[in-house]
Amino acid sequence: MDIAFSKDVQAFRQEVRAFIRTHLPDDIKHRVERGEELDREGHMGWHRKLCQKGWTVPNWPTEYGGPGWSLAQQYVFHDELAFNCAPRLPWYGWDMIGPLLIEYGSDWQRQRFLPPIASGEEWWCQGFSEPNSGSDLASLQCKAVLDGEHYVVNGSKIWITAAHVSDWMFALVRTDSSGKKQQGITLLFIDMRSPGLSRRPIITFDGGHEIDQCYFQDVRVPIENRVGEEGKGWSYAKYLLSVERIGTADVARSGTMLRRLKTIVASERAQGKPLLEDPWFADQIALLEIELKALEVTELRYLFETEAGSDLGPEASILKIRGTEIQQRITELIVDALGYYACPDLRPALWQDANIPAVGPDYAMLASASYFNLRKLSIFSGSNEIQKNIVAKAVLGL
Amino acid sequence: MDIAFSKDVQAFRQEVRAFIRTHLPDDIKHRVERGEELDREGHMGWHRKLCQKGWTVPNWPTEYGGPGWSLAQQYVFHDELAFNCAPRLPWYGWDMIGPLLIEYGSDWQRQRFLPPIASGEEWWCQGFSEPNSGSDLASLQCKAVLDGEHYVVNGSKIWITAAHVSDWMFALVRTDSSGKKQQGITLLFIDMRSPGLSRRPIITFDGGHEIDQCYFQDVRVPIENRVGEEGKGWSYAKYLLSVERIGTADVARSGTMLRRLKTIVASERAQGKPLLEDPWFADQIALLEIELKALEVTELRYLFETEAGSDLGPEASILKIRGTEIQQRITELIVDALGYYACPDLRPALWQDANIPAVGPDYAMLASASYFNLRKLSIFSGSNEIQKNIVAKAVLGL
Amino acid sequence: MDFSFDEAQQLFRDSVDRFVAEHYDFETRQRIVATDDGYLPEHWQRFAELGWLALPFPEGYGGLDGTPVDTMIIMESFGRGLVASPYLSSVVVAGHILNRAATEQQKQALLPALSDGSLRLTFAFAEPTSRFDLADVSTTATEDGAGYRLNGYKCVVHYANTAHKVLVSARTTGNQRDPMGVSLFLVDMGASGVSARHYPTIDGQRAADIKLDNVRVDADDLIGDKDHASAFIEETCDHGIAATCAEAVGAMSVLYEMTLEYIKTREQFGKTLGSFQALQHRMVDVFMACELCRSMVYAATCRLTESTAERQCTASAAKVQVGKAGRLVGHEAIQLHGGMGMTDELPIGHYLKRLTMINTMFGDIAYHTARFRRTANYFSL
Amino acid sequence: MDFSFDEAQQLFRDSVDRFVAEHYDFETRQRIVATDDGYLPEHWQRFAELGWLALPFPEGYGGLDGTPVDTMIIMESFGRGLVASPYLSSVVVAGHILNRAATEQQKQALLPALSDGSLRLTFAFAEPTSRFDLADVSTTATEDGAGYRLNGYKCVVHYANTAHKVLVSARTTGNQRDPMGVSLFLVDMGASGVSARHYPTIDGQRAADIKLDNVRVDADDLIGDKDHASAFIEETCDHGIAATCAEAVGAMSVLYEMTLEYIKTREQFGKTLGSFQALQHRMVDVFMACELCRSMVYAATCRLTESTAERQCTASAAKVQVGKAGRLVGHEAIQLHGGMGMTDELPIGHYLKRLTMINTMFGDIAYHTARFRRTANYFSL
Repeated sequence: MDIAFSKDVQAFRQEVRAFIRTHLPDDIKHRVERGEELDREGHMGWHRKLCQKGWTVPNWPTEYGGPGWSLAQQYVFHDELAFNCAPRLPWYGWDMIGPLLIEYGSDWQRQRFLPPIASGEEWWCQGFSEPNSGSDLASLQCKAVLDGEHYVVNGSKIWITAAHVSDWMFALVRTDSSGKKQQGITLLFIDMRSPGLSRRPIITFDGGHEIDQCYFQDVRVPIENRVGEEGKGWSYAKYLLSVERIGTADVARSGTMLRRLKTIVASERAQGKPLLEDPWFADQIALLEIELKALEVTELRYLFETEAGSDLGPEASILKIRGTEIQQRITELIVDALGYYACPDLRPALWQDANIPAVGPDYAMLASASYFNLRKLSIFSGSNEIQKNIVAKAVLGL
Repeated sequence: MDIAFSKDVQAFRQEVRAFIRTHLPDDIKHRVERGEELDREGHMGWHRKLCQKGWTVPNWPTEYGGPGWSLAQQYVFHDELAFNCAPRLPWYGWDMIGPLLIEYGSDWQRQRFLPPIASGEEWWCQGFSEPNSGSDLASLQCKAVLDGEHYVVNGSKIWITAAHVSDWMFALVRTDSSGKKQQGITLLFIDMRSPGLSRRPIITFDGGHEIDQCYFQDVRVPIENRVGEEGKGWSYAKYLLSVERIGTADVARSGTMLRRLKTIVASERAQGKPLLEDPWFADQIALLEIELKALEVTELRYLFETEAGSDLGPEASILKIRGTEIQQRITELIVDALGYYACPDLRPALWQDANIPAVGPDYAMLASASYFNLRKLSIFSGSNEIQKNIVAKAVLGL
Repeated sequence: MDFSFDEAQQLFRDSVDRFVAEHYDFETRQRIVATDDGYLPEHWQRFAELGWLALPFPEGYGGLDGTPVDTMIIMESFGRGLVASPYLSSVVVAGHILNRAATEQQKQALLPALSDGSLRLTFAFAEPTSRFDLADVSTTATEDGAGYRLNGYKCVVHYANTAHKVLVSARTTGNQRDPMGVSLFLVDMGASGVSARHYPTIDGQRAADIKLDNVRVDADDLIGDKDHASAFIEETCDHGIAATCAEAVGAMSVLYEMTLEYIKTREQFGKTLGSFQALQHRMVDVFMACELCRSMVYAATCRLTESTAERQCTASAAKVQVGKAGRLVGHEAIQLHGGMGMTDELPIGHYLKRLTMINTMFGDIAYHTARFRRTANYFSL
Repeated sequence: MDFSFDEAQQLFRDSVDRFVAEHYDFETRQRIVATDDGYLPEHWQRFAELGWLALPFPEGYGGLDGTPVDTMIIMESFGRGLVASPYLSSVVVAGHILNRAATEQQKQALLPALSDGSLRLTFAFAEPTSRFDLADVSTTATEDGAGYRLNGYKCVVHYANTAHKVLVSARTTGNQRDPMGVSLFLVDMGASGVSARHYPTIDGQRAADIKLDNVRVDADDLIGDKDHASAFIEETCDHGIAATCAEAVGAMSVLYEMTLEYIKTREQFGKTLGSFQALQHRMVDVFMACELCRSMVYAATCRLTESTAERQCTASAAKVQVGKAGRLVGHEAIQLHGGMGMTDELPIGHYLKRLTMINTMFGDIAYHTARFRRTANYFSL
């Protein structure tokens, strides 16, 4: 037993850190740090640099353009992205579509879809949830009927993160309603520019636009965009959920948020002294940091317990539950630490062409908005209640 | 709206307080204060004084020997008993058997059973739970078959508080198994000295003996000891649970425990200063005290919201849940406050003929034992889970 | 011991509830907070007609001689409707200062105008480094002939955009955090040297940071005794606490009701959400939190007129209880609504926003836990 | 990054588990803790034969050169079996001091005897007014010729009843809470002036309060450098923390398993308890708490041999995590067992007792939260 990364991995960490610090633009770093959403173009400036280095698909084998990293290297890479306030890699492409196509895709699909993910030219979104299927994913109703060489899709998908900046959607659709609800589901890749596909932005109550609802009216999807077999979509979906996902617990991002919280309490004052000397805040932060440390070791334990790196099964649910609880709690404490300056709504001052001066410290700008926004964490990607059901069944046998 | 007791009630409070302070023996007060169990004789010395004053059955009408107090007077009376570390009135007699017989009893039963409750000559215990009926009370199996002028009882009752010091048990027994489980239940008064009734002490893990299991082997119960009609026992049980019970939340006893906690943290030292100056303890105590205050006002609100004093329905469940949570939390904080002196097990030093010197401060004597013992509060009298089910159904309509 | 409302109070509650039901549905509310002012001037006029603006003031000054219980009633209904208006800042807070501390002449000049709606005030007490300590005042007032010159910076002053005048706490003697040496001045928002940066707050209401650059006020603009304002300010903010806690109880009640309704009807896995026991128990926790808050708000309201220690201790206890419950109830309401709870179009998130704002106003959980500690022995019934 | 146990460690774990399974069922355990000694001398002899007593010591002194991971393994198994013995106080704690601080000569004299079971020690560090501050030492050692005279009072010294000698922290210079000026002395339990009041502890183990009344010790009985013992004491207690936290993980695992088994089989309302979703979710919380503690115990154990700050920060984090989880898991185990969980005849409550004791030992949640705070930046992987 040795709870430390090897010298090689630590050297690799330094290499990644040096690269990020040299190449990550200051304004991107600053915007990530304070929790601002990046637009796609802002994202791509940085992504192209990572891509030149060959680091945009850290988990892919070299034959598909990956860097061929060990699990430990992958872990450290994401850790350093978070630690240095670099943006996350674009959702769903590297982490889901890559492994999915490498496992189940056709040669044509791999050649067509993998390179633009690595280069960042094509972004992906996930079409799973529907207005009436919520936590009961398998009850989905969006229908696809085969018509010659195309599936014709009708229905709606909701809670789609980043649909408005995506090129492709991987969607679960119903091709057969006769059997059990888990049967008759098929996985399709849908071009977001398809005729008949329309979009409605969903504004969340923090004021942000991250998610959309999509409507499909006779949207034609070529049969070659079907992944694997018709009717087997549910098993591919389960595979996607089980793919070893480094960073489920989001420990490093939480660590960066916690560092920010500590900066804030060092700067804010109460009774003429820095707020960090207030025992209440000091204890709350320490207790939370301890929870975070315990989660960090637990994530590493689950990832590295067996030599080859074990697949995260239902353990991933534990990481998700505790990780999201911690992130939410950090945003609460940041709001608490700011006192009255958590109250101004300064989002208008962030608009690019706005010429409105901010009030209060810069770190207060989006604090309340982040607190509100991150309430989503315990709801999306399988609510924490669903995760507990999974653990109760799969681990506890209840 | 006026959240204060009237001048009359406040004067009454002073009268009660003066009486207790004059007549409550110091050793009884001390033993109650540190959470020691009193034996029946210890109890009776005080009870006889209360009885002379006519104060042992505060909720009974004058015609049955009660003092004819208003609800507010009753509340204040119990409040003062707790505040001054006087023992509770003996369980079940004044608060349950009295109201039950006054509502449903026969004249003979009232004459036979009420006076010895008031005088303290007869103590009562409750035979509801059974080994296999736990939270599902109505599934009880203890059987009574009518044989001439007697019911013949066979079966077992468990978790019976104070059976070993009681003269009578009021027991729910099954007289008919043919219908729904709530039907065919009958309420009997059983003489604890009946032939065929045997008892097994149940020692709780804190080392105390408060509860027993009783076994009935052809125990003969005269038919005149049946309350109300045969087969209607479930409705009498529900009546007993709904009887307006002042002090469900046990706010005053908690207040006394909290006062004790404050005394302890004023006396214990950390870093050379009184522990009460430690912000951690100070905050924990303050947060708990606020919870207690909120519960106190809530209990008063429920009791006095309507002019006549409303019956506590499912609201009693809320008082029970929060009240027990608070009591348990106080005992935890007392254990925490004591540091290493929470560790010695000093119960042997309490035995009457023991000549063992104690170690550590006197207030530490039973602190851990009380903490362990009071875990029962969230289990007995309807577990807090059952209480939440009741509220969910009766108040929330779920 | 009486927890009931008298007939006048019940009529009054009905009238506020009716206003909210008829004129303040959620969509209308969202349109109102998107206007420049962040409230609707015609509603203000309506409040005046209904007598709500005159409520806490003595009859002699055009008031209705209302009690804190009356204010509690209106604030709870406002909380249910998520009503955005300068009522709290102008009538409850600033109005209380004038009523308690102003001279006869000042009252005659100001209270009738407050009561008829022609005058709106606000109170600037917070500063960037003061956090919640009301005596931590860096803004200075130096004597200048018969008047004073004010210099300093006040932050997050509620509805300063609609206020004609602002009450400002300023230091006339002593050091930055001395309770002694704080005075109150009434400053015209249009006075030379007053500059305000107005902004919306996270709950859709309005506030401003106000810079005072050598602002001249007259001796007449001093409210209360020079150097001795701290006690009035503490008392005023306790009235603010009782009022905002009542508002929070209204808001939490609605969240509870909406969520209960949602889980009773929304189906998942072929059953209503409300049939899942884990969610049932959590809804019971939500209900209990609401109940305990309601009780504490009654207590805090009734204790406003008792001794300082009783008032402070009960107000702090209520503020802590409401702060904790507000988060619990708000979070659970969103969580149990699932994705829908996150949307801007449903009211759920907006109630959490208001509860978040209320948690901060007049001191947060940590601040009031500490204040409670210092006065806990004075809680009595 | 390696979370696995090597073959020797697995064999070792198997041997401890086997001992517990064969010789330490719950009824036997209850009989053992009811004996006068509070442990079984023949078990101690068996520990010696199995090499467990020699585990942490260097080969040169009859030891087995074990690592903290080995100690973790034995303590977790002991925790599962609720094993009562002086192992922690004598081998892990007192043994560590000797191993780190004693002279070559002292080690030669003491470690082989510790290893073969013929010598038992304990460490007296706590005092009635010290709470958890290890440098808060009022007991004095004053020079007396070539030796010292000890005066003072030590409380809750574990298994002093079975110890031949006791390590005592005493002040040789400085003021009551100065880290500098604390020294360690080895005192014979039978020495003149040593009086002990022995008692059982709440978990069925044994401890004593020890009064030192002008007790004479030789210069040879000084362990480590005079005045400089505080660092060793801190380090020693961190080893004690890692060991007790491992024990707690064992205890919590059993509570989790027993409770899970119980709710899978116990029926109420015609269904197993485990089919009630509210209870399922709470069992998941219990499971998560156990998992997080296990991780922290691994980390704390591996960090024992790193820098002081890393060691302290990780030990404190583990102690806090275990303290919180111990209560949660213990309370839930009792609650979900219902009335049965309250009985003395079931092991459930006895595990909570041990977890309660562990929470206090070497500093509680509040103490270690504060210590963590001072060193948090040194947590690294």
